[in-house]
Amino acid sequence: MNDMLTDAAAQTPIAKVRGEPVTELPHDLYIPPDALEVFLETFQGPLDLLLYLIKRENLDILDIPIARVTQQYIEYIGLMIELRLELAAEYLLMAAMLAEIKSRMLLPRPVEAGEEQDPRAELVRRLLEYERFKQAAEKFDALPQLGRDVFQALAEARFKSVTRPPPAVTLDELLRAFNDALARAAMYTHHHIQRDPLSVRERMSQILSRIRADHFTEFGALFPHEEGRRGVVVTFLALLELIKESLIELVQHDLYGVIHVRSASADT
Amino acid sequence: MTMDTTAIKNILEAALLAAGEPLSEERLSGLFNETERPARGQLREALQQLRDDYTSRSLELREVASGWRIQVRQEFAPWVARLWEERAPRYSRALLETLALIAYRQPITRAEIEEIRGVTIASSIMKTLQEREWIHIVGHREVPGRPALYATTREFLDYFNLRGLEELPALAELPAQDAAHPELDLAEMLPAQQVEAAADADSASIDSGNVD
Amino acid sequence: MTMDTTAIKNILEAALLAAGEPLSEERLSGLFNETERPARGQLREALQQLRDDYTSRSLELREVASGWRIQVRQEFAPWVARLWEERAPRYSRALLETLALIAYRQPITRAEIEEIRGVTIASSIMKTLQEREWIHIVGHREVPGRPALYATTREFLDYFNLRGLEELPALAELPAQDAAHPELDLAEMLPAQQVEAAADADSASIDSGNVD
Repeated sequence: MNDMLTDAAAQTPIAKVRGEPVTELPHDLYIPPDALEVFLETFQGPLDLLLYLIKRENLDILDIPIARVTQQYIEYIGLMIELRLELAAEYLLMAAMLAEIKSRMLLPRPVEAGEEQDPRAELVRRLLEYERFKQAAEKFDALPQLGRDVFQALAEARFKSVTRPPPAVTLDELLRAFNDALARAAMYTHHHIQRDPLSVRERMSQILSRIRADHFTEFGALFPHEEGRRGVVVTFLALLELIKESLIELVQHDLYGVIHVRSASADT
Repeated sequence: MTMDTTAIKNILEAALLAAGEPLSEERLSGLFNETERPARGQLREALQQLRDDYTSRSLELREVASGWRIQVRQEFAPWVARLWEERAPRYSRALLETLALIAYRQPITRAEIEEIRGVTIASSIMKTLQEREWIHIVGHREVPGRPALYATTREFLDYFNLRGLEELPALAELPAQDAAHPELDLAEMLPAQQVEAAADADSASIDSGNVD
Repeated sequence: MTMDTTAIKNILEAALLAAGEPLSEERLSGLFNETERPARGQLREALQQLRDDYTSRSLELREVASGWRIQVRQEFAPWVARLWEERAPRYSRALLETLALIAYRQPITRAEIEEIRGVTIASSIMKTLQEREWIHIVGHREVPGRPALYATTREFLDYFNLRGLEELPALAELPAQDAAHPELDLAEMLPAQQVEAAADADSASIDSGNVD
């Protein structure tokens, strides 16, 4: 993603004299239609954008020509605003900070008693600090990752003669696990999927276990008599859901004949 | 470019151990791209070599119904079994969540579970749950790849002392975490997350209304 | 009866492949009964032999944070990856930068991460990192609001193939800001260092155990 802007910048090299102010909009910036997303994905914030500007111009990070960098930074921000992109407040805050440093640079600084301080010092410190972690993140990505680059080896070890005590699980734990999974899923999805009553889901599983693809089950045989009206409704809903999900097929050979149910999959 | 049998053998071993489950010859063959794909005979030859390699080792290569599988030799059972004896192991959060999703949302495919959990599920988890006979495959969804549909078993109900799934507790019954386990270790519990999860319980209970 | 190193090696290989997760030397040692249990030196020698056995194979024996693990070598990833339809996830720069800050500066609060990155961190990033069990909360900073302190977990190290935090890629040196430009005030540098020192002190007192 980063390459997009960097490449665009590299294709149009502009000769610039160090320290000379830039008066025109940066014409080396390719702005795609989905500019905001690209912009926000490309730059991880104002520090990242500043680092990009400094690197692009081959500037000394320890001796930033603040007027020039400020100008360019504000041009980028101006472009984004012109494109009616809502920029995060951090970008605007940084613009204000740059302007302040610029104005402080113009003031004569007191030299006595070692109290002298470069107005850029704090900015430089932050840029250097951020750059270290930016690089560290790139190195992280290059580390061998389990499941992407290296894989845990696993061999089957099921010994008939050996009984191992399996871990115990309580119902409460199971409920909590379900709750956690749902709570997290809610973070990712903004829609709520309509869920069927649990008894219907269970009946769906039961029906699937019961029928076989190679063998037709009589439709009526799936309805348990002992469960009464409610059982019939649940079974019927389960069958409808299974048909909707293309998990079963209904077959009727003759008009008004017996309806048969079979699994839609070739094997179960 | 064709590959020599040793190179093929190494790839087959890598895949069989990474998969941790039997692989059919079709799947093994599918590991190679067209230019390097070995002929059926060469594939079998490489498998034979792998089998020979294992004669002096703890492993064996066996052909079972669903394909080829690398397994630990029976002679090693006394030592390997101590792995599971030494301490009552605990199931991982990932396993419990997978089981919970199968219980509450069955029949469900692995991809659907992964979609809800937001992460991929290790094959070992599905294997463990099937070995424990808590879940089984009840069919396949008729979409590309025909993924298996998982459901819980009668053994699952028996273990949890349930007569039916409708007896599974509903989300609303979740007691407050802090009150229930005041003594729990701070680092173990990821306190903030628990608090957040409890806070989210409200929003999650929107669909819990349909669940019970 | 004492066992020869080859016998020990075979048992270790069997257990490591059966477990499908890293095993500590303690657990490996626990596989043997008292009469046959190898000394620490012999155990390490057997592990070394196993590692040598694998040099011409697709496997490698690697020590990570939670112990020894047999894994498929990186060179075989192109073939092994074809086993699964979905590709391994790629993480965003924002997530990796956040993770890097937690790894190098732990324990650290979210506000401190935001301070260095210069942007706010999306809640989904912290969620993802916790859900992957790469980070956890190890305490709270005793400042107003008692913000959570995050640290990386053993699982994080295992995932990135590391034995400990000291194996993390070295953080670039800060250029000597004051030396090159004597006009810059040294005092300007101090706050960051103080924060770090304070963080280190916390780490020692709260929970240094789960970092190594």
